[in-house]
Amino acid sequence: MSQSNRLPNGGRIDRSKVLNFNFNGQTYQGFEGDTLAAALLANGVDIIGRSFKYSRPRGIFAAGSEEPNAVLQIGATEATQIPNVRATQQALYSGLVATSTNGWPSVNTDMMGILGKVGGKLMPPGFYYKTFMYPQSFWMTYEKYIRKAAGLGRSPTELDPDTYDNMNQHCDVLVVGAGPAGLAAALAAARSGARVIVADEQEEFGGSLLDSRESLDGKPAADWVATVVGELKGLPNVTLLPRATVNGYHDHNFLTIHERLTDHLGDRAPIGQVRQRMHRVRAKRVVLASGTHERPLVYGNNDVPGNMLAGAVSTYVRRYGVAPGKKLVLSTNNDYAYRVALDWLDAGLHVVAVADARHNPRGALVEEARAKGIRILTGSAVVEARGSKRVSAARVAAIDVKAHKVTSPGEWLDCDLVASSGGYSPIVHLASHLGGKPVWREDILGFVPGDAPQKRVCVGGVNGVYALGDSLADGFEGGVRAASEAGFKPVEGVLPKALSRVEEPTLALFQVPHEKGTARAPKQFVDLQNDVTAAAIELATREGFESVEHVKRYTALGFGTDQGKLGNVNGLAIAARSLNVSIPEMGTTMFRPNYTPVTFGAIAGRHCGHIFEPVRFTALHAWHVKNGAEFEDVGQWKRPWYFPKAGEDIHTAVRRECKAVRDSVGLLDASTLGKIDIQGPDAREFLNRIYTNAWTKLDVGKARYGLMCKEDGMVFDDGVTACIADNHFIMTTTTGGAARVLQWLEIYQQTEWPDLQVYFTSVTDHYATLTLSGPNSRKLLSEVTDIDLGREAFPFMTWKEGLVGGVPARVFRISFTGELSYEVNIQADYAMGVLEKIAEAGKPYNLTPYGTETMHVLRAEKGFIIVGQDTDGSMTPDDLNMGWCVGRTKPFSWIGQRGMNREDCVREDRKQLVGLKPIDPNKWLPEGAQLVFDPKQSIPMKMVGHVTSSYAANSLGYSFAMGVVKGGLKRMGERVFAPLADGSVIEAEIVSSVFFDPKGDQQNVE
Amino acid sequence: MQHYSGFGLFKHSLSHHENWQRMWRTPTPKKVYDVVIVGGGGHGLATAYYLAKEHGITNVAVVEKGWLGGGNTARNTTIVRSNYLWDESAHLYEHAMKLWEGLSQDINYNVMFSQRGVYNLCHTLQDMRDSERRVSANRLNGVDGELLNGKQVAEEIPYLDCSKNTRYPIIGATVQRRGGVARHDAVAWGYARAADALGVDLIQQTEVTGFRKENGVCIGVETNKGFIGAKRVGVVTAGNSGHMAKLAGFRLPVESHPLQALVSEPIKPIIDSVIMSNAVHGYISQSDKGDLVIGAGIDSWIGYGQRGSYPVIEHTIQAIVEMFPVLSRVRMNRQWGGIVDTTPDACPIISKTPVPNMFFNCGWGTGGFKATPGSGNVFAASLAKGEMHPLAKPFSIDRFHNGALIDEHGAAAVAH
Amino acid sequence: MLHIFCPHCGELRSEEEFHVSGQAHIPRPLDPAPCTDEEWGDYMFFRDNPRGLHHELWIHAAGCRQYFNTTRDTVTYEILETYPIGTQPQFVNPAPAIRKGDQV
Amino acid sequence: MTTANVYQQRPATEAKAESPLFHADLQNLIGKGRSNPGVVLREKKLLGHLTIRGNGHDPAFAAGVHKALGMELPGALALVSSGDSSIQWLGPDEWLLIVPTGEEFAVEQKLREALAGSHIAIVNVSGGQSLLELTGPKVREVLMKSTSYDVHPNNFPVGKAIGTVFAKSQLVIRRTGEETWELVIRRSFADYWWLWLQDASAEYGLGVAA
Repeated sequence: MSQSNRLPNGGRIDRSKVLNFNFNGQTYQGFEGDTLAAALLANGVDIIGRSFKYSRPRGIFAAGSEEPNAVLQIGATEATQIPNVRATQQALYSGLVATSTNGWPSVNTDMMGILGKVGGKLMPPGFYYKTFMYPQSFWMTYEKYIRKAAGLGRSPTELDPDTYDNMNQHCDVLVVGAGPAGLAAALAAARSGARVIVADEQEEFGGSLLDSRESLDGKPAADWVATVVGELKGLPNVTLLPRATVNGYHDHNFLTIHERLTDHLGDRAPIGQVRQRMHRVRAKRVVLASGTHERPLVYGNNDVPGNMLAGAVSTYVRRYGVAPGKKLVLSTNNDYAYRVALDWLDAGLHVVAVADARHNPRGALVEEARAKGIRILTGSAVVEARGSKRVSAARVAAIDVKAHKVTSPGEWLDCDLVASSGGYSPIVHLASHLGGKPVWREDILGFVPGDAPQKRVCVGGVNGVYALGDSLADGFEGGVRAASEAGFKPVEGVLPKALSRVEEPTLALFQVPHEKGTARAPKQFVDLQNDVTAAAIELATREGFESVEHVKRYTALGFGTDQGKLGNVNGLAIAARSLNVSIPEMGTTMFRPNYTPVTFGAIAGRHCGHIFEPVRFTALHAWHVKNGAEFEDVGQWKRPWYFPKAGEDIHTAVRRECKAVRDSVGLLDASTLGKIDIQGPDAREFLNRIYTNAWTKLDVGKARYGLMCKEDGMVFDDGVTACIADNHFIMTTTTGGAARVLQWLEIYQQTEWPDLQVYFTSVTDHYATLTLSGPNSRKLLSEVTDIDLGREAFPFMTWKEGLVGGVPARVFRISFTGELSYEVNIQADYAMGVLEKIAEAGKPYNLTPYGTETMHVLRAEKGFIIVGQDTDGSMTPDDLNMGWCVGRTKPFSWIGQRGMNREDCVREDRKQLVGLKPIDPNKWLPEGAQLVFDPKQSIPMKMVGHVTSSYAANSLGYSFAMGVVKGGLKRMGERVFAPLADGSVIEAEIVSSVFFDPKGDQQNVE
Repeated sequence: MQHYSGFGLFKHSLSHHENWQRMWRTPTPKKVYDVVIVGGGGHGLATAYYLAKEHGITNVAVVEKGWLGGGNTARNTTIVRSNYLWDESAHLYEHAMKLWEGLSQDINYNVMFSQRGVYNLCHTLQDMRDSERRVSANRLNGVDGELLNGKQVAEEIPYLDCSKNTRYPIIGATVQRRGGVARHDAVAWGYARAADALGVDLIQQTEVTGFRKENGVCIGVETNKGFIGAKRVGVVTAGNSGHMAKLAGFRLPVESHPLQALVSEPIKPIIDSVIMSNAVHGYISQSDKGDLVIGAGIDSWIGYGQRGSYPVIEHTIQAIVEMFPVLSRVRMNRQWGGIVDTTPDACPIISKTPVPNMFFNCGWGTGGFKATPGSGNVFAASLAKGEMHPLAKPFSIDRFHNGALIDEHGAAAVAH
Repeated sequence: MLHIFCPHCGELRSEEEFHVSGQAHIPRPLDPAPCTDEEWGDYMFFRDNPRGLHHELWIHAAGCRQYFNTTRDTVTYEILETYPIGTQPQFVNPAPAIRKGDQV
Repeated sequence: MTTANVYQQRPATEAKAESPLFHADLQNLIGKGRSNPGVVLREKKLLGHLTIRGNGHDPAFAAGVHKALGMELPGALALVSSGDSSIQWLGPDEWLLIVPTGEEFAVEQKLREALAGSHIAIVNVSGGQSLLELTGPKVREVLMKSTSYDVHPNNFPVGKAIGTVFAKSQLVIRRTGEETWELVIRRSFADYWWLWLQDASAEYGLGVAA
């Protein structure tokens, strides 16, 4: 059976291009220009899936983004699976593979459906809140089964082969929607010379005009679309984005557009092409021409396949040449829906009847239908449909809308298609993303956008302007207004003439009454995707859920992937009636992005994989790689962690590196340390205020260690700062703190002390820093430098300028290892050459490159802290036993001084940094292990501190650690215990944190 | 109170569910209450419930400007855990955890507390140190916790990219297996129903516009619907606490920021637990309905608009795709924002205030939902006795003056 | 995403280029030493946190690296003005943050 | 009293020099890849980069700079060139001067002499920065993928220079010709930019020039 529902002619499809596709394992054919939904309907596929809660069979219900049922799994391979694709928005391509997301063993004979029939009664809204509670321990078991029913489609389990990106756009006018109003607006704005972007979610521009019976200037409406698109395409200031949904309207006129570049070509993008793109748009003005969504009527069994939204029927007939049935019953409360009956008739199909809830409709379209002999049952509506897998009949009965009663038994009409129209809802989503509350308009029975701070104009359907001629005019005027508000001269334009006709008002009917009352009537679905019925909404209100948000949350109304496009207003109306309040009193729920779902990949753009975030390298990175370094992530930097030789693990490598430094000389790349150039007459005063210690007396040529605190007195960075000239200093910071410290200096200079004359400039990247450390460092360095390295000529904590390896350098004699050390700073461009020369000269000295791990061990042996490892934002300098670094008598109250003198910060039993020496020298205290005084106490234990740094037995011959202990500085020699996860306890002695060379003799080596 | 059970459900199905009782009344406010609680979110409702249940104080009103559970209770990502670092926090959150574990039965409302396990990923050596420190502290405080290595993480969390070629390779994780998620709305509704059954008046759509004081002592609340007297007032208004404090005439060390979250479309189960990463900045779980529930970051500026900036969403999605590359083709359905009240030390304020008889419970930052039962429980005890519950004492406002902060994020703020 | 006018660059720029540093116009006490713990705590931690107009300190971090102030509505997020450090805002909340009589 | 320490930082001899993109081996990529690439990249390497700080509102400062450089001190977001040198506004008290390789030491001395007595700072940042020149019909698209700044010619004429966010870091964008743009990048981020630009240009084709 091939395309049994395809009409012999008509539609915007290319019948010469036949496309094969596969649905639920069966191959079908469609044409280029079809959506997947159109092609399925053409092939007479009724059941597209099973419903979420009750497993009822469902068919295609709509033709656009409001589709609740036809949510399919797409993808021919595992890696290209796409869950939850609306068949109504998916262009057909050759080889498309689609499957239903629920239903076992198949959607046609579904076992869960039986359960749904029986169990459905036991699943009112909130049933899970009321049960599965006993016994307490069973919830996880119940939940296992509940989760099995979760979800619609599935995620791929293999890596995505496609790429996505982001594009930043700026425009004067963004037009959202390329229907009649949007195109007219675009034309007006574009002709004024403004930069214009037009975006529309559909495959082609035109919106409702693509399936309209209307003519413009006597020609088919689609001709006008082609003319306008042609003109817009020719303008350099216009960007046209079809297949692009404006999904979010964010603050300050920032909007996101999700463009699907290749989804119409296949389930993966052609090689070299981007699958989807997010446009991040900043628009001076936005014209919202998002149109309307038709509302269905709510009646019994309105979910059985063969029930459709009225307008969708016209779309399938006129745009795709597909008849989704043979015998149509139309149920309506408005004039416009009559076009559906006329389209159906034009296609040579049978209109069984039109049920119009109004008593005496006399609008132009109604009269046209009447004139063509269509049977019109007034004051009536479809009360219920019949059929299990496809509609077989519909009962039309007279109703009293006000009393919400059925007033006649009605008549069962044989049909296979029930189309319903309950009026039109302006698509206010985008207009409401920033919290603007939609306003109810009784004259059109719909919410229109309310006031909002964003700079936008609403035109056409979303503005409550429905007639084609009015909509074009409204659009054009909106376009003119937007452009002129954006600073462009307004233009005049001649719009095509549309036929104007008498149209009568829509009747306020949402839920069709049923004799049995809502609770007992056949299920009347409001939200098809979430199986929310009118009865469920009434029950929610009965149980006390009176706010619209409560009703939504309790029933799951509007929680689906369609976010209630179809059902929300009906749901509101039902809740309002049930609570005896008006629809505006009930109000709407919050509208939030996205308008339609957006692929994660498209949001992430190119910021994934190897360019997820920047990786920073030093100028010497290639050398480290060549020398076999393993790297550690420190902030964004890759730093050499250790340099294993063949067969070495981290422990043996680090032991070797440590020994080399202590015995001879090692080499460390210290380029990642933050370096800030400070110049100005008040530089010294500034340092006095920002550091805890005093800087007034630091002579040119000397360097000093300093601690920085926040106003609360807690240490947040440290480093050495050198006096380069009287008004000139070079500050070093921790690697991770570089940017933070520079901003810290700037904020105080710019906002607190603008009178201090001082400038800060980062030179972190400018200088590469090579550290030579070890007793032989002087000997080695002297072979490659002209600087006098003699003990007197170049003492500890000073710096010199000279050539190193033939390159001008500043050499600082400072030490983080306790050994004689030199830090050589060179313009980074020349660092590699210098390194190679040093490495060559270092061979006789067994010059050993070392990484952060060895650096950590060596500094810990000396008791030097690492901010961020041995501190945590709650440690004062005194807590660190670094009171020596606090200038308590400095005249200016430097940052941190007042904070560290608060009541709680001067307690004697604060946690203080001490050395820890395990009693068993071979035991290693895990870094982070908590410490107690009494290991035998019961849980919860009284913890007194924790281990911050810990190293296995090394050059010291025993393992050792640093840690914080309550009142630790007065507990030297006492014991602490670390109870570990495996039940063992490590006992340690509290000792000084300086384990190696406490007198600093190593600085005095020859 | 009508008892909920599977059998009850069946019975009601026979009458087409036409006879379910209201979950709570819509009472007219009395002139004066023993306790007025301002704020009908999870914490306020829990406070009311425990006041009535554990302290016999039933002459209680909860005054809510909107709808019950409509603030952060309705907007959070529902994660429950108690593995906090510092003793004070751990004890408070563990108190909450124990209450979570029997909550559905206690209030006869299934809050769907699902102990699926909460993982915190480690990407750097410092992450590992911090995790060891926290897990070790948890263990000695009686809170469950394990530290896993990279290999164990890869085995326990399918589809997580544990390879070495990610930007920040995963080298370990902590897991609290008793942690998990709960159904956020149900928590508010369950507490509301249970409190109402004990006589508490839940007064919705009523906005507090001021506090009436006599000789400097709080004697009730002014509302847009009139004055309601109170012997004690407990303010539990999360993001709006700063505003309430202003009405009461003092300031708080609190700032209110947008905190965003998002969900994917519902998909078949693929994420079985809660996975969080501070380094790549994202966290994810999957609801029973199939939505991936993803927490995004806090905007750094103050905002009461219940929405934040788009780049926060982008960074979060990037992090999720970095962690779980297979999710790249899954689609984001909806995003939203709440207002989180943050304090300088990332710990709550449960405290007396400069106004006698007025108590504040706020500043929960991102920790509010998980603390709901514990917060309500200790706040109820404090309101009942007029003295702070021992677990609440360390969370006094005074700490911002004397310096005794409990620095939960200080502990994680790493220089290096 | 906010769009912020940098008074130094003279242009509107995307929020991504900026960092915010909280409430503006909180001068560091000129003489911290005699401050009580309470006064020092107030300076460090206690903020207006208003619903409505808020003066806040921003830096154009990716641009000119200059700090400046904004007046922004914390409910609508509308920015009413940006102005250099050391100058006063044109737009202020109609009522003072704390009425004197209410001070406790 | 010396206010600042200034020294010749470049070696006099032919020492080995590696620019920030040295590791990318651009030399070997010249002329490879797609013909007629949409984007052509060139590293203008090892130039002298000086940051100049001073009071832009002080006429003496502007005059001093002009005297030393022969270029007007540019105002906000402007870039001024003269021969192979250029000076660009970075902030109200900060400018970036780029001079041919090796001239930075002499220029700094000249500037200091001309500005003696003013509160200024001049910092040699040559080793920490590089210039990437992008030319071609698709450069604008690549920039649009990378920055939220509006690079449309209406907003970004030739001679404009701005600091902004680019991908996930920051840099300076300068427009020096109709289809020619320059990025001022930091050394440690050079590899990230290189990877980013290759990726962003992939669909248009990326060429490398000497």
